[in-house]
Amino acid sequence: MTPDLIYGVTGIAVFAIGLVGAIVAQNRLRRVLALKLCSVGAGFVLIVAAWRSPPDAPDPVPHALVITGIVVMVSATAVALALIRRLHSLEAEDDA
Amino acid sequence: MIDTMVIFDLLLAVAVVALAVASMTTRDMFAAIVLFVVFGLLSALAWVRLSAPDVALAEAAIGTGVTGALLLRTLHHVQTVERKAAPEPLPVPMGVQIANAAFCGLLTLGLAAAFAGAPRGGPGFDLLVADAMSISGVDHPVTAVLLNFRAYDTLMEVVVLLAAVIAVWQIERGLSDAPAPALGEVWQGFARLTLPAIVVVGTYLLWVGSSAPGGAFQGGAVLAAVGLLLLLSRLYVPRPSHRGAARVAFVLGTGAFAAVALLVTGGGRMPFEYPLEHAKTLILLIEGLVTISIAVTLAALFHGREPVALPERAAGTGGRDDA
Amino acid sequence: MTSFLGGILVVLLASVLGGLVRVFRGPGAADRLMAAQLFGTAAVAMLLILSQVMAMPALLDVAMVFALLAAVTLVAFVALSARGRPQ
Amino acid sequence: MTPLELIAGALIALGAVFFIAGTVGVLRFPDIFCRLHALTKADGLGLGLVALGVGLLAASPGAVVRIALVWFFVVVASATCSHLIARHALERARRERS
Repeated sequence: MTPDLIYGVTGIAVFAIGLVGAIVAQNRLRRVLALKLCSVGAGFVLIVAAWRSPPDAPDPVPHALVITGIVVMVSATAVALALIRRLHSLEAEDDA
Repeated sequence: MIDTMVIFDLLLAVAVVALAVASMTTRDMFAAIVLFVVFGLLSALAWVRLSAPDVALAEAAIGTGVTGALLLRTLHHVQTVERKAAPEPLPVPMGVQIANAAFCGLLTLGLAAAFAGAPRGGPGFDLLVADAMSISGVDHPVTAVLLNFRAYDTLMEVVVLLAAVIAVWQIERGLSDAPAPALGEVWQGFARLTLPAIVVVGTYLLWVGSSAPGGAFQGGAVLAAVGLLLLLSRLYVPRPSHRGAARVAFVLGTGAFAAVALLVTGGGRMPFEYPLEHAKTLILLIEGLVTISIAVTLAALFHGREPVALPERAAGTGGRDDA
Repeated sequence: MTSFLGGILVVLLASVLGGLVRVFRGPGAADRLMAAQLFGTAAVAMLLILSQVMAMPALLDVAMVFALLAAVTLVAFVALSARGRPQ
Repeated sequence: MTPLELIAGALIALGAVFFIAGTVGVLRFPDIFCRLHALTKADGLGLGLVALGVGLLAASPGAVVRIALVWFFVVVASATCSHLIARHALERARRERS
């Protein structure tokens, strides 16, 4: 039982949960949350790929990729959330 | 004797999965966001266990801190702007449900098969990076990859942030008309003490990035946290006249990065091929400016709307009344 | 020593995970927040111990950021839910 | 195991005990203000003891300084955050009563 196996399985599970959530959820906010879970799951798998058995010298390239992914994800999340807020305001105006 | 660290890893893994499930299934959206923040902290801990402290820093600061604040702000907006008749969710046909389940199952199985089939712990890029470290200009491999070996990726990443803030400014326009939250005197003392301290920590992370985990993104996110606190407590209120400075700050990082990348081609080099004797200076210059851009951009993404004085709303912007 | 500290880590993690039951049960937003705060502090403690177990002093910086971010998110939670629901 | 390690281990274990006590308090105490009381004990004392223990084991003076800074910040922040949470709960309770 090495950390890479444990967390690799974790990553795949988190990705699957996020995927199901993104499809099943009716609430828009929860859908964004689900996509974020997917990205964390993918991050787990990439970081596991970078893990080396004496754990002091991991592969830095996947680490850099995941950092890039995190920043891209926060940009996408911000745009999605702005759309949600705008859509909600427009719907509220339509109701009135 | 069983290694206690293996037990810790297993418990952490189970907790991460359980929290992911919980944040998807909890009815209360506020609880779901709290659970998501805890989930983010736990994943960062797991990434620390996989000896990826840089990624743990980025996930804790950007993926959890800033994202959590963004989600909360949206939840707050959705809850305060009330709709008269919330539409009933449409029932999903059985066929669609089965198709969805099959799609999710197949995709997950594919990922699992790829994971099981891929060689783990094998040599990747680590040997190449270790060989090239001496010409990178910095001592920390992840920073070397981000700012030198794969600098074009990082440039595109900064461009994505820029695109996001442009989009968000277009989607929402107008001044914030929410009143300042009453946080009390204790909070004000705390803000006076900690806001400068957080600035110091952010700058430290940027500076330490050349030799240890840290760097532009982590430092920028910590500085953005200062912006978030200022915006939340209305100690700073964006005005239409501040837009010029904000735009300069948004573009600063991308512009400097691209300019350096192109200007080094002067001596017959490729773009992004920094001259060895100036590599560290150039990387620190880029990182410093990119940090400013990231901090301002993330704070602007949180604020969400371009501060334009809309005629019908311009009157109701009394903000600074908690000072 | 590593094995002992590992045991402490397991105990700490198990304990705060138990505390998370408060997030589900609520009843108010304040109760949920409190569990999250306990969790943030415990995560800082776990990082401090991990920095010793894994011999990575850089984890102290991670602990610092955790501490800062836990405080910032908490203030955001309070500020955004304080004036949240109209009466 | 050196005597120093023994002392550090004991301190860390004691810190963990305070965290357990804090969790039990957060779960079992009847209302929010009692729970906050339990929480702050875990925050201040638990983390303080763990930080002291890890500080004894730390190799470099720089690490000790950073551990002290982390602890100091958490104490200040958790006090403020607890105050904010209590304030929030009190306002909510008042609003509901009126």
